[in-house]
Amino acid sequence: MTILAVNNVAKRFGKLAAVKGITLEIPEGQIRALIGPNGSGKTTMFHLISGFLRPTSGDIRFQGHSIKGKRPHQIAKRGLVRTFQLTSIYREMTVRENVTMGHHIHAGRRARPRPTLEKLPRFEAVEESTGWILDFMGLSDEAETTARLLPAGMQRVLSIATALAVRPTLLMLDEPLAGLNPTEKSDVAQKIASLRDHGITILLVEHDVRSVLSVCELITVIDFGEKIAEGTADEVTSNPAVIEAYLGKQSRHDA
Amino acid sequence: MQIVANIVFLSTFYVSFAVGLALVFGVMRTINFAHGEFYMLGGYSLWLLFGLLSGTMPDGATFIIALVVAAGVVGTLGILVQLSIFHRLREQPFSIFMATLGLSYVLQVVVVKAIGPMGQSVPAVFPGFVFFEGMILPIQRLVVFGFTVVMMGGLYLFLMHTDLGRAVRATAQNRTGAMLQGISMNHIALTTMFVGSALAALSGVLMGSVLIISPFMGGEALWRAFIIIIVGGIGSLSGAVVAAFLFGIIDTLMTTFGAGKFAPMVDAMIMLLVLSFLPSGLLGARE
Amino acid sequence: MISRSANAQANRIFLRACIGTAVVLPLLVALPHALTIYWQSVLVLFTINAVLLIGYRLITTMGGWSFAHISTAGLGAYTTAILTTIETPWSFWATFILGALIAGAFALLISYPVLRTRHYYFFLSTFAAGEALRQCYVQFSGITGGTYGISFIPRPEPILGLDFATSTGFYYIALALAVLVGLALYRFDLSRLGRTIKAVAANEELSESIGINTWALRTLPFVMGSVVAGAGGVLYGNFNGAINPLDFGTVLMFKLVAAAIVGGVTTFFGPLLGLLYLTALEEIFRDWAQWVPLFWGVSVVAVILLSEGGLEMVAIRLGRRARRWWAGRANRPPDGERTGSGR
Amino acid sequence: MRNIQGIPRLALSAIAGAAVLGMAVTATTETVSAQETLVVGAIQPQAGDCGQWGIPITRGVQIWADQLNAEGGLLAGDGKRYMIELKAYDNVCYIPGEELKAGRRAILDDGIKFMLQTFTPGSRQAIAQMTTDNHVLTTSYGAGYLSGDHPYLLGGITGSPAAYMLIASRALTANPDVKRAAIITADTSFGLAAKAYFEAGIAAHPDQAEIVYNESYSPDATKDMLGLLTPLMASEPDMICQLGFVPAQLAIMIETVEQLGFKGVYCAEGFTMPQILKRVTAEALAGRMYSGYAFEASEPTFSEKGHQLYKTYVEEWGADQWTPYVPIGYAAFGTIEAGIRLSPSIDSEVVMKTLLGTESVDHPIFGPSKWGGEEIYGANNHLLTPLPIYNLGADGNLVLDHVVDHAAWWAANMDVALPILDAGGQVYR
Repeated sequence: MTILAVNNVAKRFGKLAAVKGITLEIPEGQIRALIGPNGSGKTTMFHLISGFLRPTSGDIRFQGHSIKGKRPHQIAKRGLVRTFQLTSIYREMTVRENVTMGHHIHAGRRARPRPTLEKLPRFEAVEESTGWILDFMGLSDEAETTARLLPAGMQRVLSIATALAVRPTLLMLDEPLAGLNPTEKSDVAQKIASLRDHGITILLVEHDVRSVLSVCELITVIDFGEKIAEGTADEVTSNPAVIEAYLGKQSRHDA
Repeated sequence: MQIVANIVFLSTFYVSFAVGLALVFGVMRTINFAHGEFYMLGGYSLWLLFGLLSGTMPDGATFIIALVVAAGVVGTLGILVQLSIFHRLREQPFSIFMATLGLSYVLQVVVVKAIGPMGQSVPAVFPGFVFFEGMILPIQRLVVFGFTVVMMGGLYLFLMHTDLGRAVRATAQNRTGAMLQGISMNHIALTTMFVGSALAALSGVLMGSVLIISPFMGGEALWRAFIIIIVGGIGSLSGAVVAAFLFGIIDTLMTTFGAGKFAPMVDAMIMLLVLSFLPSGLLGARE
Repeated sequence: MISRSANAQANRIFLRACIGTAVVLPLLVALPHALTIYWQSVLVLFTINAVLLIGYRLITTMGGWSFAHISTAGLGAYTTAILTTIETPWSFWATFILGALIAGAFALLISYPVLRTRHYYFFLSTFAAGEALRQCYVQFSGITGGTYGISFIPRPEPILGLDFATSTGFYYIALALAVLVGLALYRFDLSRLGRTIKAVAANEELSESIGINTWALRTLPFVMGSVVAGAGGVLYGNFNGAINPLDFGTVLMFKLVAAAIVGGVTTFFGPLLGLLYLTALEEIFRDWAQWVPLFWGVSVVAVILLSEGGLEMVAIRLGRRARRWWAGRANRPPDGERTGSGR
Repeated sequence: MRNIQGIPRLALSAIAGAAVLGMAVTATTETVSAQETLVVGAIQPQAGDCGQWGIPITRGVQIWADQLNAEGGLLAGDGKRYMIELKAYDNVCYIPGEELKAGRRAILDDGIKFMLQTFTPGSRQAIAQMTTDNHVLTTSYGAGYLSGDHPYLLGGITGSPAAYMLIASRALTANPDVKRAAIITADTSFGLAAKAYFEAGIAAHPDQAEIVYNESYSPDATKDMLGLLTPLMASEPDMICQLGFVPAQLAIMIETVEQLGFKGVYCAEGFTMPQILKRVTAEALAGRMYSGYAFEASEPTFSEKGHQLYKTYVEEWGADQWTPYVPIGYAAFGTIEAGIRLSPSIDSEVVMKTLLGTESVDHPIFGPSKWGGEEIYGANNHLLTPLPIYNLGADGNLVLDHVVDHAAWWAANMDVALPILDAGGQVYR
């Protein structure tokens, strides 16, 4: 079943067309990558899907319902959660408190239980869920440290953990591997894969192609606000248009 | 036609006063609540110098000296405020606002105690007036208009064509960007405060020759200046000038057609609407 | 999902606060009888200002310094003044509730334009909204008495046999309001919702992305704070017995903000410390009337520069030193500080 | 750097502690007033924008006390002499809430029994009940608000706003050729009161003059005189009645309208001549400036005792600090002085009854004056002292132009003036 359907979405800032009509479909349980050189419209697409920007035209349907024009918190309540390119965490709170805050829409006696994924363990109390997430993301021994004191890589992991606390069905990661050293990169990539095993669909945005290849099943490449290729890692890397987009940008203009 | 003259005179006052505040607020993102008192000190330096020198030299010369002395003295005071208050509290913008508010109360009482609560007025340095197409133009106001234009010209040249000026403008637009290029923030802050305070003092001298000089003249002018720099757009000096003329027109028309008492309410409404729906103001940099 | 330990901890702290209040309450109740009539009026005004400050601190938790607080309180004052001086006067208690609600409604009304702004622009836009409201008090003279204001507002009629005409009687209304609102907002501050509001203020973008309705959680404290301001305004208008647009101008707004800044707003008792400091200042330098602004200005600047974070930080540091001194003296090992950095 | 700061912070918390302690001590001890000293109070703005009115008025009252103390104290009706001590209280620019706070300090804490306050209705009503409950005889340089059930509020002298009516009427009587009157007042409570009284004064001369301009302005929008006065001059008035400009603004207003070609007469409560004559020559303005509040102390002929006030003030504060407002507090306290001299005891209730009981009070400055105000306030608590009206002499000094008998003028013109005052919201019956 298609969990997210983006059809012919465009976004114009005045005269500048950041996104010129992109169509994208993500089946449930897939790890999808959205790659493209800097300024290709990746982050704009991210903002459009998560509701931080309103599309100028086209529609976005999540789990069958249109979320065009919905506010980001309404979209998050339906189970579509995102992280940010610049790590966004509660700097003055401890790691545990960050993840606890992530449980906002589930906390409280009156919170109506949203249909979350069966594979994701269910808990009665926020404390238990937080504990599980901290163990799962490997943050337990830093649980009481104030977030701003964590190294950059670990802060990025914390931002993913906080998003996980919302128990999303579709998780959008904005360059999750940026700024990590090689060991951290492979560790986070492995965690992303295990998230998928817990039934969470992943859409991640990267401009560093190599780091994405090992994790993703399907890759969509966009450039200048248009989709130029879509396929498995091998198909995409051999596609001339993709190579040209990354390497030979100048040659395109001369042609 | 007289209305046109009135509009120009009122707008030049707003420009001279608001631009200094716009510079400080634009670059330092802090509200200097004592800006009104710097303006008042400018007025009093004109009044004091007139008292001392009026016999010994032509009034015109006294006026020029007053401009120079006021700019120097108040500019230095601006630097002192930067070093003592702004620098120490640079992470707490609202503490700076409250500290400068305290400072403005202190300055007012000092002047009341030193000179007296009564407002003073300086005799017209350039008496008489000129008839021009049915308009009565007091020469004194023309001089003030001239000096304001010169002042703005000087500021424009400073900002556009000197390294220091460009650095100040860069900081106004993007503080982190400026720091990355090795612009020392302290240096900029001191320059901005000096220039901003000097501008307030100059405006005080210019308007002191036309309006009243009293320990409390700063307070009223300040709120009007806030409205102008917001409507003009934060950090944009040209925006402040445009907004100054806009309000010059609005206020003059309102007082002319007898709606004088509604002026504060209209101003407050305009300020609220611009702040909420046009956050960058007319020409301000996108925040 | 329920949050067991967080609620438990909040309840524990709140219980300690209730016990503390219960201990202090008899002292506060007996206080007016030990004072001359004049100092009773100072006490009543202090308590009313404390109510206004408690509401004001709630607004600062959403990250904004509002400058419309005193004008909003004016709405409460004008409600009780107008409705108790018309031919068929309302009962004070009805105007008390209505005044607070009208103040809240005004806050809701201006929340749309005002909450679109942040930090400095929020401060300036609330100032503009407050000034516009104050001008309404002046211009709609038919209802509000314009620049003459409204005088001879009757004191609250007695209920349950309690007489509120005397300043001691009135003090008990103000004290009751201060204690009830204080404890309620203290509990709210500790609650999950209170913490979430502070989270939104800390990082609005992240909060929106994890499903928090940031607009609602910024409007809520703003409106609640204004309701408290309205209630305080009703008491202020009724105690003075006469109100005027000038009473709700910038002079009093600066005093309120100064108390919050001098005291510091991270803790609950911070602003009250600031208010105590400034009220003491005003009373002590009363005879040098012309110098009061100078002393006020110098002391505000001194506290801001020296105390780094307001009087509450001074109190916390003193408290910590006292605890360490007490622990040291009883040569018990000092109870372990939290590992890692303090909160 | 941190530990150096440690010390001041400790000192700071010590100051805070002392502050609270200090407050507690003054709270519980009642100030016992020595038998021979009479403590009087004056509630005026002592700082801030309105300090330029409040401070000179308070200085005037201080000189009134000094003059009496120089004579060995005020000889009361009970045969004893009392040294006068003046305590000043701040009402932060005539804010009624602060007037009440200052009143509580004076009445409840310092036990003041004789007091001066402003005449503005808002401020008088704010403390009316407190003065009645604590028997505090409160005078003011005008009536503003009086009432039967608040007998302790007195209108000490004709003062403001009543004087405006008399000045406007005098200017019209002295200048039969004046036909077109313009009124420009601030939109404050005292400004609106003045507007109504100017209108009443002009209405007493229906066949001679009509009102061609009658607008009010917001005090904090008076950045530019030119903008404000152009429409006024467009109505080609030959009389301008003004209230609300601070002395220096008034000087600029006169200079501006003279430049715009105004040749008529001016009416105002007072002109600060040192400021005005810096901008316009005395010859140009001679004989055209009608003013009168309490009395102009700088003019020697009206009252020798009053002129001494001017000399003392100028000697102590300097000529450029003189304003027409200095004598008004001085004169208002004169009424209480007359009461204390007449009254058999110093008790404020007896003094009040004695004062209101006498048919004609012999005021130390104005001489015998009758009580009035029944038609406007429902109580005869306003001492209708004769109003000296001054004009500008060619030599730049103020000359006594005419002394108006307020009671006689009111009796003659009441039926014309009262409805105008009522329409202007100035009648409190």
